[in-house]
Parts: sequence; C-alpha cells; structure tokens
Amino acid sequence: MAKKESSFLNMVITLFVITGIASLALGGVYNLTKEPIRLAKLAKAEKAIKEVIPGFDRLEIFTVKPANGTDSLVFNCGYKNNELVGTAVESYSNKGYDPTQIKIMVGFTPDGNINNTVVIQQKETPGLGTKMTSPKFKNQFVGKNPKNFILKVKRDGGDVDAITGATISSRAFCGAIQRAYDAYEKENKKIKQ
Amino acid sequence: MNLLTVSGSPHIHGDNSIKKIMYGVVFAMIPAILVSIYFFGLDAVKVLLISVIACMFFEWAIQKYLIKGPLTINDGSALVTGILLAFNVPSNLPVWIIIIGAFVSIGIAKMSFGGLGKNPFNPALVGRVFLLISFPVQMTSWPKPNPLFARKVLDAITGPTPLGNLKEELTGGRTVQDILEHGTKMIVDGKEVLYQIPDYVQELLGNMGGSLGEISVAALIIGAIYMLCRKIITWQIPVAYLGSVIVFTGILWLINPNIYINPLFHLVTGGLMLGVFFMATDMVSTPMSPKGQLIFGLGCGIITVIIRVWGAYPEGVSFAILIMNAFAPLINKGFKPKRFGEVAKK
Amino acid sequence: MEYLIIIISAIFVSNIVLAQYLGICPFLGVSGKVSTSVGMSGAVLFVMTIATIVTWLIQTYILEPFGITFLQTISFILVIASLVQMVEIILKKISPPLYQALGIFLPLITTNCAVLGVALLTVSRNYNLMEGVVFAVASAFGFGLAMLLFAGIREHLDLMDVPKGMRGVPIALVTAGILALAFMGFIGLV
Amino acid sequence: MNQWKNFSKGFIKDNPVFVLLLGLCPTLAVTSSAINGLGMGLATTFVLVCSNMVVSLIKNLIPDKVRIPSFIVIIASFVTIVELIMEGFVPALFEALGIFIPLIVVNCIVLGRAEGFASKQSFISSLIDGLGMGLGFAFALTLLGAVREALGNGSIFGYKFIEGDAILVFILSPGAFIVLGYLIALLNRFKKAT
Repeated sequence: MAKKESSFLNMVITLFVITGIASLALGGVYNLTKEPIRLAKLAKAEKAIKEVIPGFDRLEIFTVKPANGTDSLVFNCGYKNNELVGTAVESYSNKGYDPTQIKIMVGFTPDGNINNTVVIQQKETPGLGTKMTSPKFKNQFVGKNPKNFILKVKRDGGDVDAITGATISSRAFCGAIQRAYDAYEKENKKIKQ
Repeated sequence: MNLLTVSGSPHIHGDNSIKKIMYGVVFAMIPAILVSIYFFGLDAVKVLLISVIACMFFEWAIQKYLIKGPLTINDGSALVTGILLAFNVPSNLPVWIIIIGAFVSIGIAKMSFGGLGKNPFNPALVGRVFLLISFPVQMTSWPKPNPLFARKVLDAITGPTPLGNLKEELTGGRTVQDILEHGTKMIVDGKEVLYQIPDYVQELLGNMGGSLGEISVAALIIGAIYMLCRKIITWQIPVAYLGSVIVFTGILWLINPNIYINPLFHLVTGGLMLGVFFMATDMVSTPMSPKGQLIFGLGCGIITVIIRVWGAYPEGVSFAILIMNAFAPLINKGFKPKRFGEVAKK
Repeated sequence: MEYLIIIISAIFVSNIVLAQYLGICPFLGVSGKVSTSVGMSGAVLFVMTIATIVTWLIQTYILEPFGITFLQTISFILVIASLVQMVEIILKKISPPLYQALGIFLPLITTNCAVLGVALLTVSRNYNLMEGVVFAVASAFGFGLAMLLFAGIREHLDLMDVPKGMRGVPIALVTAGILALAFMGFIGLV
Repeated sequence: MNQWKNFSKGFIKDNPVFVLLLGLCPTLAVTSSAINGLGMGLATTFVLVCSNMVVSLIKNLIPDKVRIPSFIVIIASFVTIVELIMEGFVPALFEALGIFIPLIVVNCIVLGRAEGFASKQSFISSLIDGLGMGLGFAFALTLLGAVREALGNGSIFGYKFIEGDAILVFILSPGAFIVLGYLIALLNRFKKAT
C-alpha cells in the first residue's frame, strides 16, 4: 500500500477520522467504566465509615455547618433496626505540617464516645507526622469521651500522647477530632430524634 | 605544570599543603572535642571513634577496591569528615546509624565524585542531612549534658535543644517571653519534667542539649581564631554569614519580639558557629574569590534564618550550607578570581 | 498571601523537578551548560504559562459543563502540542531574536512532562485562573532554578575526573539526589 | 528479524530506563514501592503495546506531516482507557500513581517506539517490540521500587522483613535519584563485564 500523500485534504481527513474514532472509543469505555468508578468511590467512603462505627444496616447522610466557620462537615448516621448505632463525622485540619489538608473520619457512639478514627488523607512528614495512622497513636482515642478526655497533647495540658517528634501533626489531629466533636455535640439531639 | 591555567577549586599545590590544612583543622577542633567529652562522657568518645574509623575505612576501601586509584587516606580529609560528622549527631546515636552516615558522607558525597577536591557538597553535611531525614526520631532525641567531674543523676536523660524547644512552643501559640520565663512542661521517659531554656552563659560554654560539636560556642570560637591566624580559613564567609544572621534576626526581633527571639540566641544555638567556621568555610565546596565568598556567606545566613524561623526544621545551618554549595559553581562563574595574563573577552 | 504561598511552595518546597519529579528528561538532557539551561527554562516559562491558561479555560468552560472530563488527557496534550507549534510560528514572525534564543528548545517541550503536569496539577488542585497562572510561572521558575544550579555543578564536574563508572548520567542523578536532599530543608515553609 | 531478540532487547541491552534513559519522570516518581512500580510498568506496557499495534496497522494511511499529532491522539486515547479502567477497578493504585497515569502520554518511550519502530515495521514485530520494551520498563520500575522499598521501608511488595524503621530517605525524592544513579552505574559495569 502506498503512503498517503501529505495534501491538505488528506491531512484534515486523517486527523478528523482519527480523532473521531478515538472520541467514540473513549465515550464507549467511559460508559462501561462509569459504574465501576462510582462503586469504587462509594466503597472507599463506606469502608472508612464501616471502620469507625459498628455494624449498621442503613446510612443517613447529611451535611452540617459547624458553630464557627463557613465550611461544612459530612455526617453519616448509621442505624441498625432503625436504632442509631453511631455517627461517622468527616472532619479535617489545616494545621498540619504539609499544606495538604488532614482529613479524618471519626466515629461517635450515641453517648458521645469516640468509637474509632480513620485517616482519609494526609501528607505529613514521612516517618514523623505520618505515624498518625499508626494504631499506637490512634488507639488512645478509642472509647474516650471528649467531655472528660481533653483533646490536646499533654504539653498543652491535654490527655493525648503526642507522636514523638511530631507535636504539630498531633495537634492538628486533635484539632480535627475536636472540630468533629463540637459539631456532633451540637447536632446530637436532632439526630437522636 | 602549567602555572597559567586555573583549574577548579581547590588549588592543590601539592600533597603537603592539603595535609597541613587538614591537620590544622583537626587541631582547631580539639577544644570542641574536649568539651563534648566533658559533657557527654564516654558516649562522645564512642561516637567520635566510630565515625572517624568508619569514614577512614570507607575512604580506604573504596579507593582500593572500586576506584583503584592512589590512596589518599593519609591526607587527613577523611579524618576531618569523620570528626565533623560526629560533631553533627547526638551522642546517643546507635552505632549502625553512625556507620550509615559515614558511608553516605564518604561513599556517596565524596568518592562518587572522585574524592577530595571534586565533591560539590560538603560530605559531612550530606551525611548529616541524610541521617536527619532518614532517622528523624533518633537524630532529634538529645541526651542532656552531664558534666564529667560532677556527674549527677538526672531527672530525665534526654531533653530538647533550645532551638527545637523554642520552635515547638512558638507553633503551639506561646510567646518568646513566656517560654523563656516559665519553661516547658514535657513528658520525657514517662515522667513529667520542666524544661527551661538555658541562659546565655550556659549556652556559650556548652551546657545545653545538642549534637556533640555544636554545644560549646566558646570552644568553637577558640578553634576558629586559631584557623584564622594560621590562614586555614579566610574571614569573608564567617563574617558575611554571621553578619547576615544578626541583621536578619535583628530586624525580625525589632518587628515583634513576642514571636521572634533576639539575634544573640540565634548566634549561640543550633550549631551556627560549628557551621560557620568549620563547614561553610570548606574550601572544596565554596566559591574561590573573596567577593564570591561574601555572597556565599550572605546566602547561607539568609537561608538559615528562613528555615529556622518559618521552616519545619528548627535548625537550618546544614541545609543552608548545602544549598549554597550548589550555588558555588554559579557564583564562581559570576565572580571569577583574577587570572594572570587573561585576555579580555570580546 | 495566597499567591505568595503558591510561589514559595512551587519554587522551593515542592520544587517541580526535585520534589515532584516532573521535567526530568530536559533536566538531565539539556543541563550540561549554564547558557542552554537558561534558554530551555525561558522556553518552558513561555509555554507553561500559556498552556496552563488555555487548558484551564478548556477544563472550566468545555470539559466540565459538558461532563466530558474523561477527554482531559487527550485534549490537554493536543492543546500543548499545537500550542508549541503556534508559539514557534508566531515567535519566528514577530521576534526573531527571541526565536533564535528559544527556538531549538520548543520542539523538546511537547514531550516535557512538566508542562502537561503543571496543567493537570492546576486543575486537580482547583486553582482559579489567576492562581493557576501564578502557579505555572512559579513552577517554571522552580524548574529554571533547579536547571541552573544543576548546570553549574555539571560544568564544574566536567573539569574533574569523576570515576569512570559514575561518569555521565549516574553522577548527574546522584548530584540531583543530594540537591533534592538539601531542598528538603524548606519543608514546612508554607 | 529474530523475534526473540526483538522481544528481549528491552530488558538489558536497550532497557528504556537504564540504557535509553527515557521516561525517567514516572520512573522516579512512582517507585516508592515495588507494587507501585509494577503497576505503573504494566499500565505503560498496555499503552505501548496497543499504540504500537494501531500505529503499525495504519502507518500507511497517515500522511507524513500529520504523523506526530495522529500518534499523540492514538496514544492519548489508550492512556485515557487505562486511566478509566484503573480508576474503576484498582482505585488504590490509581490514587497512588496520581497524575503520572495521564502523564504516560508524554512518556518518551511510547511516542519514541511509535515513531521510531512501529511506523516502519510489521504488525507482529511492532507488537513484540511494544511488549518487550514495556516489560523492560516494568522490570526496571519494579527493580527500582523493590530496592527503594527494601531500603526505605524494610519491606518488599509490602512484606515486611525488618521490624521498625528503615532508612526513610530512600522512599523520598532524594532516594529516588540516588538509587537510580547507582543502579545505572552498576548496570554499566555489569554490561562491560559481559
């Protein structure tokens, strides 16, 4: 087969045809993968929620404006047999080392205890701040009620053991939980009804 | 030998002069070595010995088996790197970490480039920064100084450096005044203790937490005076470096003494003196001309203060010198030392 | 203030070459001489800024409203490729001296992942147009800074006899590694 | 042409990373662990094989002057396909690799093989060339990832063999440059010996 000549018409037609086929093919693949992508995203959020509140069979999701601030927090209330078993609150802090927001999911039991926490996103200093995902640090919050467990590192007069060498990341983490708790306390009565 | 061509730094006049300079540097470090042994005891001896032996071993082994070139182990440069590396780490650093540091200093930062005179970066500093980033916990837990002839049982074995403590407290929202007066309550080794930033006399003598060689400003200055008199180092870099740190921190201090501490504090802490006199003056990795050296010192000073005041690391000397090391070739290009018989370019 | 943070971050803290790993090929390939690295950086500055503006507009006014963001990669690369061509042609016409200075670097830029990378980062970080422009310019300066420092060191190394096995690319990479190590001191500045 | 030679050249003799020094950005960026390196390598292999095949099939239909833009469109399409598939089915890897998946499009290896090989050779040769080069790329990335993960995290493919901390620098950017530098030096030495 002879090589096509580089005439203007040929060039335009070729590019047009190639781009057309490519767009069609991509459109097809996009439609095929749309559902799996949606499910994958859902699964990720659901996994975090499942980790922080115990067995539930129904979720109710709504956003809440915290007392001070223009931002909003996402509340995921888990119900089992129509009874509230826990609330997962997605919270954040901008006070870490890295400009990237620290995002966490905190689960509260109906009586306001912290059930568990999961770090969804963080880019703290590797080897130091990143230890906020380690069980050793996270587990000290489990079962505590922020009413009498002060969410500050010990050197600031609180009850939290800071990560060695990463006081700032630890403070940010505590701040994120505090933000979630404050909002939760405010909304608690409404949720229970 | 063609006397008219100027090669890259340093100007090697012969084996003898390198040897003389290197052993002169070692001699100048003796006061600081003695102070470190006084305050940290056998630990200091251990760190120094391991670092020196490891550096010299790697230098010898790489030259003998990998490069297969002439052995320069006796020129004293590996000895200097070994001592400087030890000076830049805490006295309780595990042996294997010191050995990794020595390998990085000699193997990566020096021998990969062909050995003495070819390395663009200060080997000991590369080793130190490598360790600092790799082992943040081990590299920032500082044994409290415990004078040799007045040993006592300490309420806590480790404590922070003055700069490190200041930085963490400032980011916690306290003011300089409050920190200096009331100290910091902290949990060390499971016990609650009060940490007070030492006063300037103590800091000058070296009675504070820190790396082996950075603690005693007085000892470092004695060594520096010796090196200046013997013309082992020139005045340009130290003066520009210290001057820019004083001016920069002074301006910040005048603006708001509540969040910026005074220049004197910056001068006596965080290994500034060690860096200024013993590492920023390293002739291999710094500019050749006096003007270039002034710019080099100025850059070091500014970067040091920027990192100390706004960065994540409380101490910026090592990073600042390494970054300016990278600028050295460009500075050399801009400020060439005068050549004899050079024809003006058209 | 926002802009200052973007600038410091892009030049020092997350330098595009040393921390984001973008534009490594020209970083290693064209950094042999200080003068060429300046030319390359100039060309990158030029293309990166225009490309970021155009791709931002496409993303905001075409891809997102029509829900066809999956065409992002293909449209961005086409824009950049044709942009480079256009810049070349226009430059040749209006400013021959500038064309002579930057011309030979322009074709290399199509496959310089820094340009596409910055365009993609601008979109994924939800910058507005002005922030995007600031980010692109600062990134280009960060690229230039890394190139310049690196070229200086390599010119210096050319005079030295580096061990045989390490000569060329290996020693260049090790040098880049140490440079990246030094730049890590800027962590936490913003 | 000997197809076995055609296939195997990508591993050592003409390895895209160690010898041709192409595609270094993703090589350095995603190799903080062996599994990320392998994932990136395989994604690139897919694009390389597909674009090589298509280019060799339609090489005679494309006028010379629009050759490069056409190739770019073809490559970008396959990159997008990989992107969508990964986002749907391996979301964790998709997030770890980040913008370096769309950046496959400017990976010089892909365009280089399309332009330098597939636009001149037969379909089968192009397919094998793409497969060999792609797997060679994947091999290099996995090797680099394994070394960095072992030194920096004390594990390989997530399997921890050292408890506690390792030498953290190696999973950060300085470690990427340094390890690749020494791997290339080592390979140069090895090649000279054989």
